[in-house]
Amino acid sequence: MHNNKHSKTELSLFRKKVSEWLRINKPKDPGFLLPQTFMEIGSEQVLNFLREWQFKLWSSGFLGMSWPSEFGGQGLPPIFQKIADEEMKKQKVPICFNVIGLGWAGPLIIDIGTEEEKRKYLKGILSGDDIWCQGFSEPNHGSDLGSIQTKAERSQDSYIVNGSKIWTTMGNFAKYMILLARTNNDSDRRYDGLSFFLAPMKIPGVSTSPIRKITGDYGFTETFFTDAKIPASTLMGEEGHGWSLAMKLLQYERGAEAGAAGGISIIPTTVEDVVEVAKTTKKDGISSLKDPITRDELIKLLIDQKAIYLGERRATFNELCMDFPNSLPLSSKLRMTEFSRRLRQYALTVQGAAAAVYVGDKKAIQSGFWQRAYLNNFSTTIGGGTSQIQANIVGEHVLGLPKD
Amino acid sequence: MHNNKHSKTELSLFRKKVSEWLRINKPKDPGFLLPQTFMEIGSEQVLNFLREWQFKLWSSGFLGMSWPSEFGGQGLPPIFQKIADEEMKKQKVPICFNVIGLGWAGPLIIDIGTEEEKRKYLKGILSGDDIWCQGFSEPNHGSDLGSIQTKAERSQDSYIVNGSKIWTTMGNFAKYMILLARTNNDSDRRYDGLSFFLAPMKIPGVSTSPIRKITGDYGFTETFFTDAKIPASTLMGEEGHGWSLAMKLLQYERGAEAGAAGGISIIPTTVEDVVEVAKTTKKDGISSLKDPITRDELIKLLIDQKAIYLGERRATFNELCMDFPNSLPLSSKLRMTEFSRRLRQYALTVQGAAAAVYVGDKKAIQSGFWQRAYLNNFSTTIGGGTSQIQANIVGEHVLGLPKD
Amino acid sequence: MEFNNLKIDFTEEQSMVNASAKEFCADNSDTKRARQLIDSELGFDTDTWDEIIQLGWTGINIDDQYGGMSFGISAAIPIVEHMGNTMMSIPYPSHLLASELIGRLGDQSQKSQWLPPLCDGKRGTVAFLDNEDWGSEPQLKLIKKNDHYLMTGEKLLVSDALSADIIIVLATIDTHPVFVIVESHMLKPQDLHPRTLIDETKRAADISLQNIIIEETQIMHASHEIVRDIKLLGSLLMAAESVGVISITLKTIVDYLTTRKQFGKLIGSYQSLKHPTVEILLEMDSAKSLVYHAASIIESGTLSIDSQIACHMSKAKASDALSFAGDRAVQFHGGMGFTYDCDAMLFIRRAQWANQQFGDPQYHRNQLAKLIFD
Amino acid sequence: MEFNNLKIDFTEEQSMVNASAKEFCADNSDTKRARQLIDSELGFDTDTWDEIIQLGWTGINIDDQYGGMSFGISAAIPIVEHMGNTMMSIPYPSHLLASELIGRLGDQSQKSQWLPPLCDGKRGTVAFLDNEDWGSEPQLKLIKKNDHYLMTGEKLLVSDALSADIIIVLATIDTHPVFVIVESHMLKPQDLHPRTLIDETKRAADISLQNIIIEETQIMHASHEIVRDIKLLGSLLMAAESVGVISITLKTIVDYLTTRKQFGKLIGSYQSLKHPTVEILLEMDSAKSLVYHAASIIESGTLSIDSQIACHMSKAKASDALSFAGDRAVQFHGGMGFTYDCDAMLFIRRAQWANQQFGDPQYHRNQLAKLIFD
Repeated sequence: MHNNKHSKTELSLFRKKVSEWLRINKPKDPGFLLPQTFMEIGSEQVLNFLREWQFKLWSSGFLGMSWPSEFGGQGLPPIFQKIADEEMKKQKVPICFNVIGLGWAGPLIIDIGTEEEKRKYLKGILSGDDIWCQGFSEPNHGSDLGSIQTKAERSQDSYIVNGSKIWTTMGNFAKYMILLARTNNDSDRRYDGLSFFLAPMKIPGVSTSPIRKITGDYGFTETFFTDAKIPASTLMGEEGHGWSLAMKLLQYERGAEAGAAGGISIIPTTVEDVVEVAKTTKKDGISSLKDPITRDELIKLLIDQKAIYLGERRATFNELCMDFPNSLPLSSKLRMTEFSRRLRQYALTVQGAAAAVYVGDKKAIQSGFWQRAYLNNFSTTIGGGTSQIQANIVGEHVLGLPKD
Repeated sequence: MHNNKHSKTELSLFRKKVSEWLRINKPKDPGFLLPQTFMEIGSEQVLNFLREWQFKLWSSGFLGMSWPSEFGGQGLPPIFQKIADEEMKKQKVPICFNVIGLGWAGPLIIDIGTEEEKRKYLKGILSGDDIWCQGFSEPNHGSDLGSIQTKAERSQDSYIVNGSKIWTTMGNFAKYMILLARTNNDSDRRYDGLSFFLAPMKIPGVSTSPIRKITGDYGFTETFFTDAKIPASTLMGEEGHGWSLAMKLLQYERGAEAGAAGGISIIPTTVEDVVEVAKTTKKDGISSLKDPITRDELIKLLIDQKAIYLGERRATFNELCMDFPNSLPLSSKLRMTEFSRRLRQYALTVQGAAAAVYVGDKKAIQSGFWQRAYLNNFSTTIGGGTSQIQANIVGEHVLGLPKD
Repeated sequence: MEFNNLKIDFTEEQSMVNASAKEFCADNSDTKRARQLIDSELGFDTDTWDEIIQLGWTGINIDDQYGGMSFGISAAIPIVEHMGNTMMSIPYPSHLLASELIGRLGDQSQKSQWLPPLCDGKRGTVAFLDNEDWGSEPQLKLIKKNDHYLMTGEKLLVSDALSADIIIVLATIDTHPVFVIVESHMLKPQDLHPRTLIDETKRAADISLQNIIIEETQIMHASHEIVRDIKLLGSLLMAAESVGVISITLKTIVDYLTTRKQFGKLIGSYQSLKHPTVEILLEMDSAKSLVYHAASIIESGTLSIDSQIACHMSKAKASDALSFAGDRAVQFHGGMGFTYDCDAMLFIRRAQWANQQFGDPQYHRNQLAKLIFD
Repeated sequence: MEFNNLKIDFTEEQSMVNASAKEFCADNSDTKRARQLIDSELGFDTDTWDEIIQLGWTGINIDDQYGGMSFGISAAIPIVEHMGNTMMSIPYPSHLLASELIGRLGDQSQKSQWLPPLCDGKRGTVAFLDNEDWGSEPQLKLIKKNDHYLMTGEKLLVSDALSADIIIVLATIDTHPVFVIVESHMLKPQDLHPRTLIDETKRAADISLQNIIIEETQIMHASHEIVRDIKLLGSLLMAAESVGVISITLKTIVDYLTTRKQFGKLIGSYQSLKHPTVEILLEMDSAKSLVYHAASIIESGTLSIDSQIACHMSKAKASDALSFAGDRAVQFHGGMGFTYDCDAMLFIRRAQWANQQFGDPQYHRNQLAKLIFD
């Protein structure tokens, strides 16, 4: 699993191979709008399509390449998966939908799981047979994990779980949940009273109720636990270590090199995409791309987009980040999600009267992709700490401004 | 002093007369940049110029027209002064600089002053001989009058004043100050422990220190009281009634009809003025007024300016203000001062490279008027409650949002 | 550049209408009712329409000699605003525009033929678009054929086309603009293609026109000015409705901000929510002032420069303000705002619809620049 | 539209220079010192200039065959940024641009003649403007007269003209652009007209040129491309300086927000101050990333499209960010911010200077649109 030196030739041959394979095997337009993120899987039809695609990727050897070969991976250096992911991004293939498994549960199991856990879970994650979901957020508690109320009480070789979770992506489809629940009610132990479980979903006492999103689609559920009995063996790490494991998950988000199985989990939208839209629309009878105001707005967006990309690169040079250390990584979410909101909203303005239609309209530009993308974007400016909270975090932790 | 019905003919004849007079008597360009407000009088030269102009206006019968004829006025209905003021605005004549006297102290003295006070003060206010200033704000206490610390202690037929005031406009020139000072230290009486004085400035124990403004000019002072002994007879109203008298002053701000002596106290800046600038400048070799981005920005400003003017009119129809009563008047300061900031800042952008010069530069567009105007504008978005505080006021008092 | 028409009047008629409109809309609509009507074919309740007829509002702008109230279209502004304020989606603005167009442009016999039924509640609408660009020139052509014309082509995104009895189609004869009065029964049902709108409470359809025979009596010969004016009146109605929508959006936000707590405090106490909410208020106030100014000065004949400016400004400001309000409404409701059940969904979707109707803010500012600077 | 050059390098040279520039600027400048220099004629301290010579930075971008360090102008970016960050106003950017221009455009003998003295500390500057429009074409004409040329006319707002030993004047011969190397002693003192700048720490003058005799050896025949490139490099230097100024502006705001109390709380705890301050940080970060990207890719020859894009973007973003930062710095200091004694004064005035230098953000975006969309 170490990053052996592979020759440049070998890597570039591999890139060629995966690029070629993707060109041939990239799925055809299924006739319905594909999701940009795994939070947008609202129907069995979409799920089955993505499941098939993930299976094909994996069985052809382009997913989980750096995972251990005895559990469905290939034991290759992460650089291979990284190359495969880059090519997938480039060719805008569909997402690998089983995100919580591929990017969070899987790496954690590889990191600290037992042999048995690895055998039980890993292959199903890669093949897409076993769908995973996440149970962190709770109703009325926003994203403050310290106020989690769902209880898991030890009873012999089980835990009895009671409470509810919200914003469970694919909760209705999932076989397993990574669950944070309270195993200690001591009010002084807001964080270290939490424990981390690989909880089964298809058991008595667990039910889900779909949440309809602003887009009109489904994709999230609310999940209810009523005396749900889960084996004590599903506890990961020790009791009370849930918070630290949850924090550990964040590092896997950095991709294959950090242990994730790979695949792309999000179809990004770029200014270039909006420029393509502008090429097809008109303002006062002339091409939108000839309209000075549209041009100015698109250039503003291009500048900000380029600054985002460059920021990731600049962050790797300590000397170029001395004035306000940590500014770039800590502001990244705020910057990217708010940029994306602006971009997607503007993508509608560019459409003229066509902005008024929606997914399902036969003449909609790109099947209504941008309308849905704009509305869906709020999941990113709200979820995981609203932009308002993000601004506080940056102000307080980067600039040292006082708390509210 | 009642608003007798004067015939339309009479009024329009008067309008003609004043317009004619102003055309002939409007002062010629003095060779230095005139102030837009009375807060910008930083030199004797400017002061003398304005003093002369006010004297000329008054002695020709176009100032204080509705004030009692026995004290320098003419006892005419306020409509005449209103017409004169409108014409002054139209012809953009210089301001009547003695603002605190004309608009605040004078009307208050007419309202509640004794015969002797009227005789002593009113004529000097109108002629410009006696300059008045205001002593409300104090260092470190922003605009919260409740926290005024300057003390006035009764000692026989005098009060002994100690403390300091800040942002005293023309403090160095003024003969009198309307002074709010604390006559009762009881901490429960933050507001009704205050008293209102017509305090002399040219007495022992009163000194001023000029404050240099961001513009580089002077105009304000800090005023220090050290055992300054002022006659008890300068107390207006009763002891402890200072706060309510200060509030009373606000109503006079509505102009001649509310008792003010008249004259214009501020040279407003309008989008039309900036359009005139744009006519003389170029972008990429073509007239700025042909540049689509400049046009769009100017139109945005014109829309907002028109909405401001129209808002004043709409506010007079209760039925058109039912959804959010008081919204228009309570948001007026925030709206106008922030609009003006945007406008003046944009006036610089329109100038191209000429934006980089300042008052004193021989080639500066309009002698650097806009550069100074932009910087001076901060006195309005900061003074009298910052825009941030204004937004809180609107949020809490119009929308009913909770306090911070 | 003269620019000082600052007239706002609020006539007795408007005052009267305003009071009854407020009551009527509150009685007949709210967001719950608007949601119920999403699944209906026409998107509105015909009983409500019947009540509007009873109130005389279907003819509010029509001359009394044709059975109307002769109040002028300005009197309808408060009605449309209150409809927005209660999210009542009903083809009333479309209807007003159709009757206004005939009243302004029709000849004696056209007025006699069409205005009385419109007063009585036949529903009208106007079909403008040949493509998705509100700034484009009309293109649909009428071809002379013996003693009549043939109309063949397509009109896009016609508001309320499905529920309209009378559709007035913007077309051209030899590049000259004309408005053609078409009765819906002249079209085959399959020629109306309902569009799927982002604002699910609204309805619009494309109309395929296949060799429709048009008699001279159906044709109103138009000028550039009347085409401009009728679009401007459409803009003004849309702006008035938007002002109402912003107002309900604002109330919905304020309700949430004054009841929801986070980190132990009512979230409305956070300035990052409080101040943008104040900004919505200020922008709504601006839009409303502009709308009632426009309503105070629009002429029954060709619109003056002042009126054109007022209509353009109203639409530019109202659309921008609503786009901002809708966007913030979702954001400020947090997780709740991301659900279909939260009313912010209705507002943000309406904002997208309103923004482009009759041209977006940039279009109107461009027109203003031409009027004011050139 | 290809748009994926995302290179950022930080070379050893830059790293070394960065460290010493930080120390040097901190030792030799701060806002107090900047205020002291306001009243001086030249606006800077010649001792400081001498130290810059000692450090070799006057020749940092000059080929070693002429006595320079051969590091390329990119290596000077951190120096200029630190100068901004300590409000050190010194004619270093002007000097860099002048020597860079000769290095790029001069022939062998011109380089031999001018680059060594520039290395040794003679100060250079470039005179661009014929009017107040940075987007205009060069106009000043050279008229052939026997074996030399006569130059008559005017150059406006030439940075650091008063302290420069060598002024390179953008002019034309038969509409072809040329740069003319003029030694300051060729001008009469009364031909230099100092301008009164809004940024009192900067210096610029108009230059009257009255029948100045120009020899062929003083003329560098230019192309549209080199004129463009040298302006772009000027834009980049201005952007780098601005990034430094934003940074000190931000620190000044943060200092005030973490010490000043109002209504019993540190004012930095109010989101209406905290969040815009964060916005300044984010915008500065964007500008800085763009600047160091540009510094990583600019060529010693004709600038590639990527480099042009990078320079334009740097200036557009940095100027907008500084304008915002300067404006907010004054506002957030409250009454104190309105005084001349508050350092926010320095920053807001610098912002007005920086905004227009080498073209304002709108100008640069317009150029970008042409490069990218046309």
